[in-house]
Amino acid sequence: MHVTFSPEELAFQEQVRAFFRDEFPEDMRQKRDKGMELDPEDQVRWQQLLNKKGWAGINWPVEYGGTGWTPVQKYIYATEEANANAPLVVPFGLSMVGPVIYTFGSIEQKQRFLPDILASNVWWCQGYSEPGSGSDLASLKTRADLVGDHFVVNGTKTWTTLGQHADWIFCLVRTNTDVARRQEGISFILIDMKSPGVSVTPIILLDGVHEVNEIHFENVEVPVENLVGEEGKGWTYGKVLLQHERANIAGVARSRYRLRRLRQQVKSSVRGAAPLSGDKNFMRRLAAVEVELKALEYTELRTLAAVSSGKAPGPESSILKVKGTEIQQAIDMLYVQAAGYYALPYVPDQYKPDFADQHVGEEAETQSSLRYFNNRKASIYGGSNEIQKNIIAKHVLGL
Amino acid sequence: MHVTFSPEELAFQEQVRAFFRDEFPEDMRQKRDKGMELDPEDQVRWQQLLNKKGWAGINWPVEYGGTGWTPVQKYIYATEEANANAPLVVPFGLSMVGPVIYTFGSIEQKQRFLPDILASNVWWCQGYSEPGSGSDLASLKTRADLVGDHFVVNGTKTWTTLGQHADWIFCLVRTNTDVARRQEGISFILIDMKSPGVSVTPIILLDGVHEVNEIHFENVEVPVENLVGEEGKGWTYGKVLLQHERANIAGVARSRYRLRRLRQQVKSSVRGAAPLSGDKNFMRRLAAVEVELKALEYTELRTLAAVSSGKAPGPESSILKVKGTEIQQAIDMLYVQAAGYYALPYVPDQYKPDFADQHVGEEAETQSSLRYFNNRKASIYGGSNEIQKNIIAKHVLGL
Amino acid sequence: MDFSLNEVQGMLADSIEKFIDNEYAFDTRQKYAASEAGFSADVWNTFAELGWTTVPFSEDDGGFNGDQIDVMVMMQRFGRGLLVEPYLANIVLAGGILKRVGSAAQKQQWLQAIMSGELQATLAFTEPQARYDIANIATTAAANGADWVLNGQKGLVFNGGTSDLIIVPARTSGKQDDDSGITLFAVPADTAGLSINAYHTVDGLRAADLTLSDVRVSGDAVLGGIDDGFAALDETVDDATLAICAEAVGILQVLKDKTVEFSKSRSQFGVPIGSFQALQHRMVDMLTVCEQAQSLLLWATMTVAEGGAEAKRAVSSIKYLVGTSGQTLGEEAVQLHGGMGVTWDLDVAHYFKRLTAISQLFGNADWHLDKLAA
Amino acid sequence: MDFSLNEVQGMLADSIEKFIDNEYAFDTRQKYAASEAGFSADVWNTFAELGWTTVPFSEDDGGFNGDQIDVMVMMQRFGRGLLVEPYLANIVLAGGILKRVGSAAQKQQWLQAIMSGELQATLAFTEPQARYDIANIATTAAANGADWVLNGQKGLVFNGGTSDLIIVPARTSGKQDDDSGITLFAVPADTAGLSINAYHTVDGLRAADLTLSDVRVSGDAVLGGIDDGFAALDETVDDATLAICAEAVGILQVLKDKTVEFSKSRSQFGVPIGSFQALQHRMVDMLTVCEQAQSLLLWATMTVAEGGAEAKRAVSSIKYLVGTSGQTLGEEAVQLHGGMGVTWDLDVAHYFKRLTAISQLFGNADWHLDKLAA
Repeated sequence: MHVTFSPEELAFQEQVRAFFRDEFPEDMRQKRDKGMELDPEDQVRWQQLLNKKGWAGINWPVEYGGTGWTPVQKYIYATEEANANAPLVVPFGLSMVGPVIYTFGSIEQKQRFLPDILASNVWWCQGYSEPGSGSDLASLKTRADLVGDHFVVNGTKTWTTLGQHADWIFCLVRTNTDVARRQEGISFILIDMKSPGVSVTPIILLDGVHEVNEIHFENVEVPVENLVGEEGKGWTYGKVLLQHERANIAGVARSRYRLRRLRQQVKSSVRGAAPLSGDKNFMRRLAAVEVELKALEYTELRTLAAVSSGKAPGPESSILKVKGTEIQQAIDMLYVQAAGYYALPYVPDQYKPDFADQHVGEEAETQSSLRYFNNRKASIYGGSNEIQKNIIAKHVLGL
Repeated sequence: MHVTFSPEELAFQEQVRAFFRDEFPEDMRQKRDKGMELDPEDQVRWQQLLNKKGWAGINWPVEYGGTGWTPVQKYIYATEEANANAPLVVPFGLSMVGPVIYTFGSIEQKQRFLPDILASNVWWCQGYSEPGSGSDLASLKTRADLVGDHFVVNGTKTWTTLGQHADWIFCLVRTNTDVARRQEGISFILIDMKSPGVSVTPIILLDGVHEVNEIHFENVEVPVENLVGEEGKGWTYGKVLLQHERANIAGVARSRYRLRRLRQQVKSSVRGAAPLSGDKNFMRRLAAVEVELKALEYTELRTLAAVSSGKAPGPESSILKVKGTEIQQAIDMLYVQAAGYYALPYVPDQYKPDFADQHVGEEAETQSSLRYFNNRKASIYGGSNEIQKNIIAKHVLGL
Repeated sequence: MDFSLNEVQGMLADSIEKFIDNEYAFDTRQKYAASEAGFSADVWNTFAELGWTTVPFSEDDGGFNGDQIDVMVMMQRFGRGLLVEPYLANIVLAGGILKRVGSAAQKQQWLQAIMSGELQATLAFTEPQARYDIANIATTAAANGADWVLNGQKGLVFNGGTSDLIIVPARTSGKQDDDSGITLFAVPADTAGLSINAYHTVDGLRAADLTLSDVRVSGDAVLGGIDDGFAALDETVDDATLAICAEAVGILQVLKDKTVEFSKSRSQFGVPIGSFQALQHRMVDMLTVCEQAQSLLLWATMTVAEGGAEAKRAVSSIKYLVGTSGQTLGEEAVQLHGGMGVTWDLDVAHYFKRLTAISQLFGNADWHLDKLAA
Repeated sequence: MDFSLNEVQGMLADSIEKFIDNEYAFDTRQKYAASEAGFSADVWNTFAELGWTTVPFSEDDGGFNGDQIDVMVMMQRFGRGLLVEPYLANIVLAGGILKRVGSAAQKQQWLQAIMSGELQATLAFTEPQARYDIANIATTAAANGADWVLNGQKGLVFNGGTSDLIIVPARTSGKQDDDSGITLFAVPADTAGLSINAYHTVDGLRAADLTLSDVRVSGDAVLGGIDDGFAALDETVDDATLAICAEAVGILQVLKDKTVEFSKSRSQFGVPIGSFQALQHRMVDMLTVCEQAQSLLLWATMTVAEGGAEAKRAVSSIKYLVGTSGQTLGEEAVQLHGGMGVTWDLDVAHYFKRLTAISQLFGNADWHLDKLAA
């Protein structure tokens, strides 16, 4: 039992650090440091750089182009990625549909889709939730009726993140309504967003940002070969995907980066008689979150160590999701508290290059409340924290 | 809308203050100030003094010997009682069986029992819970079978506080098992503890104190005139009683007294480089509880004001019970934290007159953890806080 | 001791509730918030016509002779309606200074115009470096003949972009955070050297940062005594703190009610989500917070109105509660609304944002708990 | 980076678990706790025979060459069994001082006897006025020829009533709370002038207050350098803090497991209480606390064992977590057991009491959070 890195791990860490130092594009770094959103083109360019290095499929099996890294290597990578303030790759292809395809897809599907996912040639989005279904996924109503050699899809998906940029969508759809349990008769299919009958309606979130969408399907024809795995087994595949999603959603390395940056920020804060780092109350709150995060860091490592490489994490990943999002939201609130009055100004464009008016506050300040508002979703999306607790109660505690 | 007392209220306050100053016996005052339990004889003597003054039946209607006080008068009384560190009167007669008898009992029962309750001539105890029934009171199994002119009672009651001193017990018993709902067929009866077949087994609580008991009934004969109200209506009467109990259980005035004493104590604490009152963290915790308590004080006053005199409080009293016990337990923990290491010594006899060994720590210190342990019951007894939340959800929120 | 509204308060409460029910639907609120000024001039005129703008001013000043309790009655209902009109800036803040230290002439010139709705006014109560300390004032005012010349910066001036008159506390002596040495100036918004950078705030309201570069005002602009402005500033900010706490309590009650209603209508797994015990217990906690906040608000407001020794503690107590369990209630309301709770289209998100803004104003929960711990 | 037990640790863990399962039922524990000494001399002899008393001592000293990780493995299991035997007093505290600064002769005389189980020893790590500051030492030691004369008071000396040897830190120079100027003395319990007031503690263990009145010891009693005892004292108390945190984590896991099991077997309203969603979610929170505490314990112990720069932060982090969410878990375990949870007869209450005691030892959560906030 030891906490330090081995020489091999230290060498790997050096390699990862060098990569981020040398290969992460300077223009993106500047945008990120100002807290600006990256354009979709930036996201694609960055993933292509990662793919060139062979580091796009971090959790993928080697045979499909994955890295084959150990849990500790993945931990090191995530840490350095966060420390470089590099963006998370868009997860819908790499972390969601990819694992479903390489686990349950046909050889043809693997050949057709996996390389494009790794190379970010195709932008994927997710069609799970529906208006009215919420956390009760199995109540989904979108239908895919088999007509000859294609499905005809009708229905609406919602909360589809970044769907406005997507080329393809993976969906859970109902292919059979004559079933004993609602979880049966659901299939996992892949739909080209350019298909006639697909339309996208934006949903504006409480911070004023267009991030999620409703996707409408009106008699959309989908070739039968876009069905992944067996008809009616979509629920099972979807659960595997959600466990992957949950394990990634904790965001430990990001939270650590954000806490460290906050510690820096409050040392030089100009608000108040002394820097906020002299405010014992604030620093105690910060330290308390640091303790929880350190514990979660090791909980995640223990979970990863217990999971053999490539295998999907089990229901324990729900603990990571719940605690990870609680910590993220606690950090959001710390930033708001650090900002004080300057959490209030709403000037979303002021860090865009063409902004001509006067700036208000520091960027970490005026973005703090928007981030806090936006990230309330973290405990709702990806299976709400209440659903996660139900899962843990049932599958871990046996209640 | 005003917060100050009227001249009449101020005069009443002066009268109450004078009473506690002049009439609360000095020997009891000394015991209380050392944190010692009063003997049953002390309790009886004190209630008899109250009764002599006409102040035993604070919540009773005037016609049965009650005070007829306004909510504000009751508030003033409770405040002065707590400030004098006088004991709460034992509630089982005055606050529990008394209201049931004067509300639902026959004229004969009122004449027979009420004066003795006011005068503390009879020590009452409560037979509600049973082993296995817990918060699910309606599952009670103690039977009372009508045989001629008496019931034959068989079964076991538990968590009977101070039952070891009791002359009489009031019980919920099952008089009819052939019912559609479990809440039916339950009756409210009064049992003389000296009846053949009644036996008492002590239950020791986690702090080592004998406070509660199991009461066993083996073919106990109870005259039919000891049935209160209608046969089979006991559940309804019992609920009324529980609402009385809950409204009293918040203990706002006691908590305020304890917080004020703690503020005094930490000013002169000898532990640490400076008095604990200079420890901002501790004082912040204390202040946070004070805020909650001040809010509860006014929540209680608002509740009392909304309830006409003598009427039983409604389901809102559950809020008082939940929050009141949470605050009590938070105060318990503050005392433990103030005591530090001296919360640990367990020398329960050291403030008894005949204790000959060396003392350890200050009394507020060494009693702090015992009180904390003992008072964990506050959120369990009297209908657990979980049950209270169920009641509020159903009857206040309509869920 | 009595917690009931008197007859006049009851009528005031009714008329505001009726106004909101009939004329201030959420969509209307959003339209006003998005307008150029950020509020409705028509609504403000209605406020003036109904006399709501005169409530906390004495009869001698032409007011309604109300106190903090009357303002509480109003603000709690403004919170329920999520009103965007500048009652805080005009009536509580600018009006609060003028009624305390304005001369007869100054009241005649400005307070009358505020009450009639002709003049928009506000108070520059903080500076960028001050955090929550209202005495931390680096803006200077130097005597120059009969005039004063002001230099410095002010932050987060509510409705600063639409105000005709801005009351500016400036340092005329003492160290940067001394209570003494602060003087209050009434500065017309069009005074040369005063630049106003107006912006939206996250709660749908408006504010501005000010830069004062050799802003010259006459001696008539001085409100109250030279070096002696702190007491009026402090009392006015305490009143404003109580007022936004009342607004917050109104918001809490709406959020609780909407969440309970939503939980009855929203089905998941074939049953209303309100039937899930874990959510029921959390909604009970929300109710408890509402009851506790309502109670503490009454106590705090009455205590300040009656000028008791505990007035300062009272203000800090309610602000602390709003900023802690109140903020948590807001988070719970959003959480229990699920995905809907984080969308722009649902009113819940906007109540939550206003609540969050209030939590940061006039000292956050930590700031006030520190005062209570002293 | 590796969190698995090595082979030797695995065997150690197994043998302790087997011992508890076979020989340390709760009733047995209660019997030992109620006995004259407050623990079982037989069990202690078994500890010595199995070599458990030698774990954290070097091979040169005749020990097992273990480190803090090995002690963690043991203490976590002692926590699960709620053992009352004086491992903390003898091995971690007294042994911790002796192994760090004892001379060869002193180790030969005392450490050997501790390891063999012949000698009971402890450390007087605090004084009545000190609260949690181990450097706050008012007990004085004055040189008198070749001897030293000690005067003062010590509080809460674990197992002080049954110890043959008590290590007493005393001030030989400096101010009352200086780190420097502290000297460590090995004082036999039967030394003239030393009076020992032994008492029970609320967690079923034993402690004592000491009064030293002209207690005279020879120069051979000095452990380490004159004025130079703080470092050994501080490191030893850090080790002890980690050790009781490991014990606490064992307790947390037992409380969580027992609560989950109880909720499956206890019926109310015709169904197991574990089927109520509100309770389910609270038990999930308990599980989460256990996982977080286990993780942080591993990190903290490994960090101290490897002597990293973060060692002090590590100790404070785990002690803080145990004292906050750990204590809350204990309260929840009692609450969910209902009336049974507050009775003397059920083991849950006794686990909870020990957890509560641990929360107060070596600095409570506030104390340690302050260190982390610095």
